[in-house]
Amino acid sequence: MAYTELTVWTRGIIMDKEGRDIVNSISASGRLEGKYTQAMENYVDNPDRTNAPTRKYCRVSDSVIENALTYENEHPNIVVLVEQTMVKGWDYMRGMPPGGTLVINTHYSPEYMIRFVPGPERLAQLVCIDAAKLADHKWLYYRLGELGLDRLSTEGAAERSKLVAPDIAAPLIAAVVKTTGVVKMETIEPMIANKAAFTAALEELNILQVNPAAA
Amino acid sequence: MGAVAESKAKKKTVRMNGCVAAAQAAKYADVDVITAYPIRPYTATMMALAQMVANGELNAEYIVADSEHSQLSIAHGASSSGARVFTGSSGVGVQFAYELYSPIAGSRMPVQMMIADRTLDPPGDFGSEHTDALSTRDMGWIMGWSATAQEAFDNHLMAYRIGEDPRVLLPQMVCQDGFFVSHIQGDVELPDAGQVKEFLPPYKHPYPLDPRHPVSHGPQIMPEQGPPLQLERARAMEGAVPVIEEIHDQFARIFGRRYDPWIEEFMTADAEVVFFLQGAHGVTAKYAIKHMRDRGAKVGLVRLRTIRPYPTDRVKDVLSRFKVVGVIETNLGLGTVSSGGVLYQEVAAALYESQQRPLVFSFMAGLGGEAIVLKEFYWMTQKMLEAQKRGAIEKRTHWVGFEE
Amino acid sequence: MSTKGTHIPDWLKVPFAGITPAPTQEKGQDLFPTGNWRAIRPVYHDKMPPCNNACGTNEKIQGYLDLVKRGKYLDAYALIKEDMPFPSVTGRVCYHPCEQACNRGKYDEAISIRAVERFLGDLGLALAKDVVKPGKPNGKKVAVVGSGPAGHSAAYQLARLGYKVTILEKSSRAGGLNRGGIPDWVLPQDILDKEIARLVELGIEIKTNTEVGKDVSWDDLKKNYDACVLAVGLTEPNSIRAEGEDKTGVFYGLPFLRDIGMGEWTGKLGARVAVIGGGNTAIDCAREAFRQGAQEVTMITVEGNPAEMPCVPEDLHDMLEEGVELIHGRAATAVLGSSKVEGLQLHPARFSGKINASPINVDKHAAGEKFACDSVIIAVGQHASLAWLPKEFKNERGTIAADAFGRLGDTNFFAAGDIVQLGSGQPLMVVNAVGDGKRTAFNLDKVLRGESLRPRTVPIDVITDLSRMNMTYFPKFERVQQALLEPNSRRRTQDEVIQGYSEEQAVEEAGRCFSCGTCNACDNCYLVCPEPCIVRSDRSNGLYKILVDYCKGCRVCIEECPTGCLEGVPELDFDTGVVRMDTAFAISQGLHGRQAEELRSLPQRGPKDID
Amino acid sequence: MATMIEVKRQELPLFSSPNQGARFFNPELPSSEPFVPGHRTCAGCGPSIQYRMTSKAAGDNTILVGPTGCMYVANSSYLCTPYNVPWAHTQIGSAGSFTAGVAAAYEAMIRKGKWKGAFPNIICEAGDGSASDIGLASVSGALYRNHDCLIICYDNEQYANTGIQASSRTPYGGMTTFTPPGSEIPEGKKLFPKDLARMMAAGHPHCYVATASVGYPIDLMNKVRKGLNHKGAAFLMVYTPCQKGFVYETPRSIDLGRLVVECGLYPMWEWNPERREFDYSFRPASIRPVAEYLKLQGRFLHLHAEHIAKMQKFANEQWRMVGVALPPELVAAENPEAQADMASAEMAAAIAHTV
Repeated sequence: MAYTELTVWTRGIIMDKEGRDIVNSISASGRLEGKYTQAMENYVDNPDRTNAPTRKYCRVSDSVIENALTYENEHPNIVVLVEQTMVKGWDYMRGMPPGGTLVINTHYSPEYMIRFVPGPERLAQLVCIDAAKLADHKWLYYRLGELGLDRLSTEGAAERSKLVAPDIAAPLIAAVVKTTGVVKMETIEPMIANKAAFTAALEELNILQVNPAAA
Repeated sequence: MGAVAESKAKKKTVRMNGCVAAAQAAKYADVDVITAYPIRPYTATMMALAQMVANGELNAEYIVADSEHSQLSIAHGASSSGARVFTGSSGVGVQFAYELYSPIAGSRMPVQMMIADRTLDPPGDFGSEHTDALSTRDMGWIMGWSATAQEAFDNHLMAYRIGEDPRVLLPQMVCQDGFFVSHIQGDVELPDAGQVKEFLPPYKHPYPLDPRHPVSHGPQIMPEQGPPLQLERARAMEGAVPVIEEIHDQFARIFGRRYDPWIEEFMTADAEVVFFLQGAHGVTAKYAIKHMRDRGAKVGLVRLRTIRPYPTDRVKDVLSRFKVVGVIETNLGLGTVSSGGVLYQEVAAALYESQQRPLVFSFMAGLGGEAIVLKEFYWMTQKMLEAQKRGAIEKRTHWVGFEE
Repeated sequence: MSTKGTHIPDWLKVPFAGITPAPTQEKGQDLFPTGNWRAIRPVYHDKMPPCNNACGTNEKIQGYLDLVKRGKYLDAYALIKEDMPFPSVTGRVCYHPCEQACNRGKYDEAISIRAVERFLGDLGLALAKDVVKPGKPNGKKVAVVGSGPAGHSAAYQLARLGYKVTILEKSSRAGGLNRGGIPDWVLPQDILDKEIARLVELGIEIKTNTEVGKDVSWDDLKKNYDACVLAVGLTEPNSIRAEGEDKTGVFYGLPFLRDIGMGEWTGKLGARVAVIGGGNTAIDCAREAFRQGAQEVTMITVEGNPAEMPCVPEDLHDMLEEGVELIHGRAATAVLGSSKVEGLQLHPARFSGKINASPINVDKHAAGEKFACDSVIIAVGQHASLAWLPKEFKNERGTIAADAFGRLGDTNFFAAGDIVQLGSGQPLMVVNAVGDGKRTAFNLDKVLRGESLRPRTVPIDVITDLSRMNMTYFPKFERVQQALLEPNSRRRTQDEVIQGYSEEQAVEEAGRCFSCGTCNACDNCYLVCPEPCIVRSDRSNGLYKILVDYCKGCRVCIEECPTGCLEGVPELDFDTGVVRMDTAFAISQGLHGRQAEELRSLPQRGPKDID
Repeated sequence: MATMIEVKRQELPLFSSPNQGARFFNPELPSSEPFVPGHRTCAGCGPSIQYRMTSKAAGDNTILVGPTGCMYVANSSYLCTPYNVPWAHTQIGSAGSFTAGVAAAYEAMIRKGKWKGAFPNIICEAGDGSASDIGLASVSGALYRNHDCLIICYDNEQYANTGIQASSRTPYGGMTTFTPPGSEIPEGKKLFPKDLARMMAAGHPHCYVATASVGYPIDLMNKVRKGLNHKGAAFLMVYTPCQKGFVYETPRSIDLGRLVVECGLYPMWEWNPERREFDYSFRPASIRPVAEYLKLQGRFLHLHAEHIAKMQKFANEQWRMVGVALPPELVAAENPEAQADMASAEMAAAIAHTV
């Protein structure tokens, strides 16, 4: 892929770090592979609000990224929903070119989830992964103390928690990398804190081939 | 009907200084809310108004604010609620309220502010320098200088009429030099209430804070909604131009005093070199010009009455008729185009598209409120004539009194 | 004129100076629906309160307590009358399993539900005309045999369903156990008379002195009625099978009470009375004995201690207050005396099984003790007399063999009350008989209308866990006590011992109800919602609505619901209910341009009424 | 001399308590809803709960002023607002002054017959940053000049809108992005909060001043109405938990509003301008150690035993101030030995019991 846009939809405050971890780690490993990459938060989504949608963007390219200053990913090839209910709420498929990939953190099957996806024909594959279970994640308020630290890290301030993907981000990253190959498994794996959840996820992917021809 | 108004007008001429003239204008405008904070020299205006309210001559809320910032916020709130508001300040006071100039103009509230110029600190100096008001010139306020108490009175009335016009709805800064206008008495013809009633209808904002017609003032926007709103503000400023001209005609019809809304010319018919300035020094300039005319110098005066909105084409057409333009700054613009003041840029820019551009340079005179005396005008005239002879300027800015 | 020729594209239209028109209170700010922020949706779901569940006839107790709180006494009375024909009676005699189940019991003290029921019952009796009306006549005739609790209840419900009901009562006055089994000082006769009068008001015909098998035959019933409910109860006292049980001075509990109740009591008690048995009837007999002139009354029970006695604790307490002595773990093996009773032969004994109905093991080898007394009242339960019943409908328990619906085979004969419940594990209590009568009546109606019968469904979610409610809203508060007559004065009279609630007392006591798991319209969810996206159409149970277009799923309402009737359901379990937005901020880009138009038209719109 | 029309003022009746004997049942609330749904505040937002209750208590003849802060930015996202009554944004430092302007305008306009009707409720909803820091002078000015308005400080104890920075109302030990805990400064915020409400009461004794909490809705709504009925300026400081800043489970917004009072960290009182005295009669249902309040919030979970003890001491002083006899447990809790680090598990047990 010459140029790939990855958009992560997550929920403000409660799952913000998860979103950041995904784009930051993929962007970082892209660099290691000598690609041009960019990771950023959606500017107007901040300051984020509890439960509000916040978007994180990642751009991976073989050549210089010339649209570095545009606010949003206008044509995301890969979309990740960190919280399953978001599948109902927004047109996260907006601008997706045919052959895209949608990754959802959910215990529901892709067959059930597809009903909520707007314009699914643009999807090559719908990937569902029960990241919460794999990462043994107590949904929402699992770690108030760390959540407090996460909050100090928004607006691009330095990450207070040095761990990358200690939580549900790990399985989601695994899902993205394995199903899209946007970066190499071997470059990203060393960064991930929650190795167990990461490797477990590789076996637990629940993939529905929607319209592979479009790819 | 203007004539009719004239006939039954009970006018009277009174001697008063610029501060009191401004206060009188506010009284005739029957303002609803006045908000004051002390700082020389504009203070006298608020003193006068305080007495009028105390005497029951004026039915208004008189609020002694806790700062200029609060003064302007109070004015903003009152105007947003549909009240006619009068406030003012001087020098650093003007700057303490800086945050509010854009919000007031942006929410299109026709707040009126009287400014008696005062040099900015440091150090403390009561003298007049236009830098205080000019520093806010691009915030979307209608702005201009009066040269006499009478003109100040008239400008205040006209400013309300212009700013509150539904086609305009913009705040106004009616400026006068500290001391030169604010503290020197002149004859002021106070009109008959009926004339004012005919000229100035009650203030009516289309969407005030009224529980019967709820609206929200100033919600957040997204980046993409910025440009259209800014464009609207630019249109409002431009749209004010014809209204300003119309109102000046109306004023002349009803009150019998006619002003060119943009520019006052003096002895320019055959002039080759002219002074370009704002405010009170225009008075002294006229005497100086008379004297130098006696000595054969073809010198004239162009006084800018309204700087915002800026009459670019008028300035271009007028000044293109001359050979040399000497801009008297009476303001400080450190590190500007002419490394002098800010007026030079306005003049130079306006003339850029002219087919026959005059020579333009500026004089730093009257800084710190120093009076510009006749011999300084002679000296400046000499500089202009030399430049005309030379066909080139010596330099962009001369510091008057510090050069041979 | 630098702005000359500029134009603003429609999707970027903005109102004058960014001044926006106010949203409406009806629609909310529909430009910014926030329902899609929600992962969990709050849903109102009333649970089954433990009291309603425990009640023998499933009275809507939480419901009428709530109505009493609000002073809506008539509505409360009407609600109770749906399941209970004579609240004034059960309000006095019920063993109130509801109060044992009451969640408030775990917190401070159970609600005195029976006292409130009695308040409502008496209020109902005081009405010139009952709020209950007979149903639209359906032309069908039903006979109800027996006017005890079960019969009364069945007849009442059938009349409400539009049946022409005839009650056949063998004794001279209607009431059955209510009259014959309960002393006046618990349930004054006139109360019962009024309740029976209410039955007549419903168009029910009561034929007294009409005994089935004697005055009416099985075939008459079959021939003259479309259906029949047999609620003949247990009329024959059990014997203790002791020698000399036939001596004069030996009485049997139920007949003893019944004869007094009917005013036909001719016997005479001696100074020292022994009562054999540990149940409610035994207690009533013991207390009645005092009122019949006894000096000393002793109760002899097989149960080893008071706690094991199958009776209402309050009644036991009141009995002891009146001075009855207790002898536990003994069985009378012989009645001593030449011709009349002089004493009892007692032996240690205990029940062979768990329940008090199980056979008794008497230790004959242990030395017997003599207990001197002048009269003996035996109150150890009773059995049925069913000589008139076709034998195919008799069962080994000596009761009527009815199916789960109270129906006899595929006939139109039904049976209800003790006559079917004896030995079935069901407690033989008034309220259970009433419930059985009610259910039987409904089943009968179904059968006659040719509908299929469905077995009773057990409520799945009975709320018994206090942590499911928000107890911060319920300060500890002790129950309102009912006044009692002084033991010494009351034990010689037929005056009612327990006094009823005043209106204030009833309201205060009802106010203690948690309304467990059931919305009682306290408005708390409505008040604490941050959006606010909870609307109430009317302030009563079940009339709150969550605006799913806006609810962000913060769950404050769930946390703060005092009664725990709100619960969270995963949003994805719903197919619909969320506005999908094009972007994180807009339903569709440019929709905000609409504000410009609205603002322009604002001056034309009429003013909002603010006064 | 000009004609003076007399200004008619509103008189709003007070609500009865929801606790009637054993029964909990809210009084009949007005059906009017000046604050409507459809805004970008956090799920479970405390200030928004307060905003809604306040506006409901005030009714339709009301004008709201919103200085910059969460209740401006979050509530008016993307060129639309949730206010069915007139609302105006003003600068964060202009809370008191803009409000004064609105009040003055209505005084004059009604007096001069330019607006007809009863004097509107004029309410300013200022955050603690606006009221306690940058806008302090303007609020004081408005109170001092006694304009007929109600200035509410919705106190979420920080600048939340900008992403959680410390304000002068941020409690000791509160973690914010400007007061993060670190090896050198383990407690995060070293300073105890400014007692804004008492400052306002002491400095403007002619005003109605009170503290309130979203944990006690009817009390809050009544204080709002008292403030509005008061002929002149009134100031209300309302505890409004911030889910984002405090880091707690959203359903707990009201719960925290009760706990902060029960733990003595937010004394509830009223200043009576007629009698010129404080009314300390408010008593919570129970009194608890501060740790019970702290343990529910991520912003405190870095605290060590000595910090908690220090806060207990602070709370105890507040209890004494309002004249509560302190249970010995609370006095003992001033000793660090009696406390456990927030992070440690056993602390839950240590503070589990309610005093």
